[in-house]
Amino acid sequence: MDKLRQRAAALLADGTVTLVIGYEEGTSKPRPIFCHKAEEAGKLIYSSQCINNLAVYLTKKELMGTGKVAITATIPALRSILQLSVENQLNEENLLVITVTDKEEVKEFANFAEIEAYIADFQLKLEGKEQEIIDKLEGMSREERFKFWMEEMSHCFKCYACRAACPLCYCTKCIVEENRPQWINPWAAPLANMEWQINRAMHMAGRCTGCGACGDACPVGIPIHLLTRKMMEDLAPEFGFTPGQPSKNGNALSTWKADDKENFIR
Amino acid sequence: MKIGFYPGCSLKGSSREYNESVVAIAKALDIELVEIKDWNCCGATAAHSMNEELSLSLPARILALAEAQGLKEVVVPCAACYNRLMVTQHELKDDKKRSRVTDIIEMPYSGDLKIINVLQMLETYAMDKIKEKVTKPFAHKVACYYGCLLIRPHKILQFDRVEDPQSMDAMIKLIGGSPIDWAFKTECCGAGFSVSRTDLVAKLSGNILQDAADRKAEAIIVACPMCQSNLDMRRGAINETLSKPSDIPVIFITQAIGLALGVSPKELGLERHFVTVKL
Amino acid sequence: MSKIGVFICHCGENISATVDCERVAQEIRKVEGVEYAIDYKYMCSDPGQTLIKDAIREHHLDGVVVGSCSPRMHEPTFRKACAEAGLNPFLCEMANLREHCSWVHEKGEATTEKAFDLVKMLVEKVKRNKPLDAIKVPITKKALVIGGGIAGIQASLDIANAGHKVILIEKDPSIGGHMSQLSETFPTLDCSQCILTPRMVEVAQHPNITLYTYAELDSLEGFIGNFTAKIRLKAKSVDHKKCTGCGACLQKCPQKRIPSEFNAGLGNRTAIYVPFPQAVPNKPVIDREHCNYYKRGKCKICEATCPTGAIEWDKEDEILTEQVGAIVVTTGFNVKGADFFPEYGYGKYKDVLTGLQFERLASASGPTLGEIRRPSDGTIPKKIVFIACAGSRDPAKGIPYCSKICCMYTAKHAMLYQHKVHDGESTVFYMDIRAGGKNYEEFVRRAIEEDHVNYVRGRVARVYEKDGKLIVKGVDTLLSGQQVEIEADMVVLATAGVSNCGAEQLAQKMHISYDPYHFFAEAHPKLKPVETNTAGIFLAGACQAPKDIPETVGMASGAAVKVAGLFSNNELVREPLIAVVNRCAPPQFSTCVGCFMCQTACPYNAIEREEIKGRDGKVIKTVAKVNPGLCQGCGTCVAFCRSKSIDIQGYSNEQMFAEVMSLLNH
Amino acid sequence: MNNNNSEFEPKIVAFVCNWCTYAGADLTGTSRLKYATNVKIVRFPCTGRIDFMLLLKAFAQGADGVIVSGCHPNDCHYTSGNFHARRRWITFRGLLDFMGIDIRRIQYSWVSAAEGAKWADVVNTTVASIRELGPYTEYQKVAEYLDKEEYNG
Repeated sequence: MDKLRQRAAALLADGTVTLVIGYEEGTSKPRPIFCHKAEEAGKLIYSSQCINNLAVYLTKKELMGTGKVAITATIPALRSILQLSVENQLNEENLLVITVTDKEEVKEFANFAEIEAYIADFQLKLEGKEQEIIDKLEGMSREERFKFWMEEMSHCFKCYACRAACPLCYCTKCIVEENRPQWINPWAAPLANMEWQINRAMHMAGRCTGCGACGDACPVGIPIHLLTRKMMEDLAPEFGFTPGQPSKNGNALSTWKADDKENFIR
Repeated sequence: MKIGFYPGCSLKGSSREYNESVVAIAKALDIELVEIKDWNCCGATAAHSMNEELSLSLPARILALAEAQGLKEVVVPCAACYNRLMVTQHELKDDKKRSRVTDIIEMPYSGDLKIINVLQMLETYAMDKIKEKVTKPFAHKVACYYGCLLIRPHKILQFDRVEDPQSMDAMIKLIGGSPIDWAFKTECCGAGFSVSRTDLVAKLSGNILQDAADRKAEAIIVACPMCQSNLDMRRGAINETLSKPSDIPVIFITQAIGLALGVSPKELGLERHFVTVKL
Repeated sequence: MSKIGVFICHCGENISATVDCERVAQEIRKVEGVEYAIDYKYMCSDPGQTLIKDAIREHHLDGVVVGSCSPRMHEPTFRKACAEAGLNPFLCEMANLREHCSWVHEKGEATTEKAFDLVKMLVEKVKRNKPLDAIKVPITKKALVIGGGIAGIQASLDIANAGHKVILIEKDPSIGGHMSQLSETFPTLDCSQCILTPRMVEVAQHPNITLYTYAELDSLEGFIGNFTAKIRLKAKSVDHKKCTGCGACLQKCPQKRIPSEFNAGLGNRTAIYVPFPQAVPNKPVIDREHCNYYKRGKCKICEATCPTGAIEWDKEDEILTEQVGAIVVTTGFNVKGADFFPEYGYGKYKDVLTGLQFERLASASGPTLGEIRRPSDGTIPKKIVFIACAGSRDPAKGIPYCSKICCMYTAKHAMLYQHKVHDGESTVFYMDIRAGGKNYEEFVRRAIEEDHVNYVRGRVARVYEKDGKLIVKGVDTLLSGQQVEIEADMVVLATAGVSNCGAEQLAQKMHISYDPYHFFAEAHPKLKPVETNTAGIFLAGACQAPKDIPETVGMASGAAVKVAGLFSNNELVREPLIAVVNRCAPPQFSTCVGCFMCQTACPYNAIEREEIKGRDGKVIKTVAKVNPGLCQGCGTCVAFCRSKSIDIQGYSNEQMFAEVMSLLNH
Repeated sequence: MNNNNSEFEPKIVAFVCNWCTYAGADLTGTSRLKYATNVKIVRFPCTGRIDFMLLLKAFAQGADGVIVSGCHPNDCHYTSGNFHARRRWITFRGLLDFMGIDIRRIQYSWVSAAEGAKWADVVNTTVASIRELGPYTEYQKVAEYLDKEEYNG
């Protein structure tokens, strides 16, 4: 941890970067910190408790406008950074990506290709409790599944924390703000809530990197991250991509193969 | 490695030497053959021209048994059995036929089993090993005769080159032999009439034998019990159609490989042939 | 507040027999925004159209819905009528009351109700229609013709004679294509080169045609009227400006045994070579693959021989960039060759030939100077067998189609053989004789009746060599039903015509589609045979499917007319039903966030990057922009865009949303 | 469930492309083949244009079933719009099924401009199967939630 603090302080002190985005101690768990000065770097921490996906800040104009920014990225954040780079949202020159390895070494990435090589060793796996809910849902009848989700959706009050937490929800105008036509009604009702989540999941198809930030952010605990997570597991073998490994060749919905399955089409 | 094994009736009866040589070289090549338990007739006799349901149900039961025994792949040395099993698997891709047949055999059937013939088994799993273990090169000029059941219908069987198959020739070269270049690889031996019109069998098989003889082949190499028995067992009748009687032996590819690997002629059943094998 | 006019057509009784048209008109009047509604016997008739025009003027309509037949039938009619009355034509929509309603349902309440729903759906749509202006695109009046066979020659000459500039590129060292290899042509038996070579010379001398031989298309960008073609001029290693074509180098080249492509492998050529004596240009190139100098670094005999110092050893490929407005693709075909017919022994027996090889044997300029002689021993074959449909119409060979030219050229071959070898015996094995064409059937009859060619209906199972003879085993399915065995001296296979090598890659370079056999796909099998699905790219000749010379020439002239027609305008006018990326006030400029995932979704590469710059010239934002010349209006990007920043004119999000909502909203 | 399914007339919206299925449905008309009145056709330039949200909106508005149809693979007027659409459908179907939405109510098909008879058949069999499934009250209840106190499944 000292190595990280020293490195961050040095980067800020010599002006290599103007901002370091990282974690500091919070009340119950680590929280994001934005260090502009070298002396602030002493607060930086890095541990397995750091779960916020900091990549979400990399598309914020307010933060990214001024100079080079360093970010201490966890593995999920690294995946998000790669996907953002594929989607032309990051400027390689204005970004210094840092991670802390298992051996507590500070690792700086010279470019996105290095990140890609680094995360290739980390497989994205479904966690036990995620698998449990998916298994439970798959064991249900369709009607029960619908009831389950409607029950869950009825708790949603459209705070859009899921959208705010997701690094890949960076549109400046979201479809829910679109009113010509009003695709999704703005009030919090099961239909509108469900339509919003279906949209969110469809927009994430082939893009989601599986960090789970959306689910973690939900204040009423709807397991919405499973929508994209499950989709990813289902589509990966079908369309030939690896979950959590962004592809430069377009995503699931903007590409196709001549032999995509069509047994459901008459 | 382990692989499922369906011998069928020929290998247990008229072509025991095929069975013996398959088993012998499998052993020599470290392939363990797991015989399908309680197997039945493949229906190659008359079933497929008389009764479609029966012709699909008989092989389907064999395939279902293999699936139930947890086999993923099964080798079928007899070309007729191989043909029936492959055609059945193809036909049962049709949902209606499949549900009808599973009703009849009262067994689940997925159609996932991989069916291969002896040539494919050797080609896929044993080429390197054969090359390595050849102790007595099979230095003979031979005619590779494929017949029809391994090759046709091409749409289903997908054998290497439909009109000029090559895999057996490649194996002969591998064990030190020289296959002749001839045009009778897939000519009809008359097996369809092997009981009813033996005169035609003699004539058709005679054509094949004559060309092999003209091109100075020392033996005819086959991978089908029907081809073998017609060319071998009916040699007396065949010789009557030829200008000069022929004593070219007709041996199975497995026997040729066996010889090259140093397996004893007796173990390979070479003494069982009608035309004496002097190789 | 909209002022929509609704016009319900009875279509005689076609609609009114099952739909209560009067009631539909009455009911639709009650819908908000409908200013005027009426039903009439024939809306498309003159009085019907006048009714619409008058209503537009009288009621100041700002939208029109015509409930009648399919828009695929009369949309242009009614849009034109609206335009004549001063209403933007794209404010007119049609409800399909005939094909989608009255003709497919019985008379009854439900049918009338459905008709009303369909009309109402279009009313809701048209309320959200926007006036659109046709798109105008400038045109570069220069054509690129790819492939210098008879199709490319004809197309180039026709376009050039219409007064437009043409660039003709040919991958081989000479133009002429397959036609230059043919001996005589059916059904007249006139000499192929005699009719072709004057055209080749004309191409070379035409002031409007720029000819590049030994050249290939490297890449193509742009759209109709505005293509940018990069052409690779392969290194000829001979400076054609200096070379006089004296041919001294050809005599001295020590590499003399390279199979000649022109003679289909039956003759040899040198490493520095002119493909054939009448070649255009009649100047050599060096085949670097076989040249001693390029292979071993030694030789240079040609350089020593050349009186003008034209040899350029270090010449490299050049890339030429050309702006063109239209492209005619005339890359021709190929014939199936070795390894495809193991049962016929092709490639194994020297005397089993393809039809193209037989052409060379029969040609006066060929390796035997027109005498039919066996490649194996040079003797004259006394018995010859022709096998038609060698590969063609054979699904097991992967070629289910008919190659179309083989019946005729086989008859010609047999005829030429009988004319040259009087005591010879020729047999043709055939499946059917397809001799559709002017004087074609008569030609085949002549071969059978006057030249006594033995036609056997049946397939050949196998050809093999025995004692110096080719044993042809076939069956006569017509007369005897018996197996036939012929001891032949020569066998000629009428091999299937297949797409040219590299056709698939070329199609992908140009973004045109192709069929499973890699023949290029026409835009419509009947009504658009020379167009492709990419506007501005046309097809001619056997690159589209096997065809004979008259058909090829006809198609080439057809494609040339399409090009000349396009070039007769200074601007191209297109329907504005295309996608548009929204623009809005700063600081957003557009809701597009520039992820550019739409680029992979677009089948036409129509989505470009646009940098929005501030006053200081710094890039504020990079957003997507649709090139209106390339966009064809499929709308795939629209459904794909997450932030709904792309919309498509004529089928906009608002319009489609309103249609769906209206259908069920009651 | 509706006990009087024989009297239930399902509302079905068909989303079709202009070049194949719309023209195919035109051919059904010119051939005078009959089909049920329950289906209303919305014309799109291409299946690639069909936004999945429109399908959801159709159900929210009370549709009991939806047909989505376009050109056969390789026949797309725009070369690959239908291939993109097919991907979108695969993705969408999987997601809807996971959320418990009844994907049997969405019939996908390829109907070419020459398949007038197939269009009639697609419509008739879809109408029959939706009639069998009954009205999509489950979804409509959710859609009408605001009119009632709370959601009761």
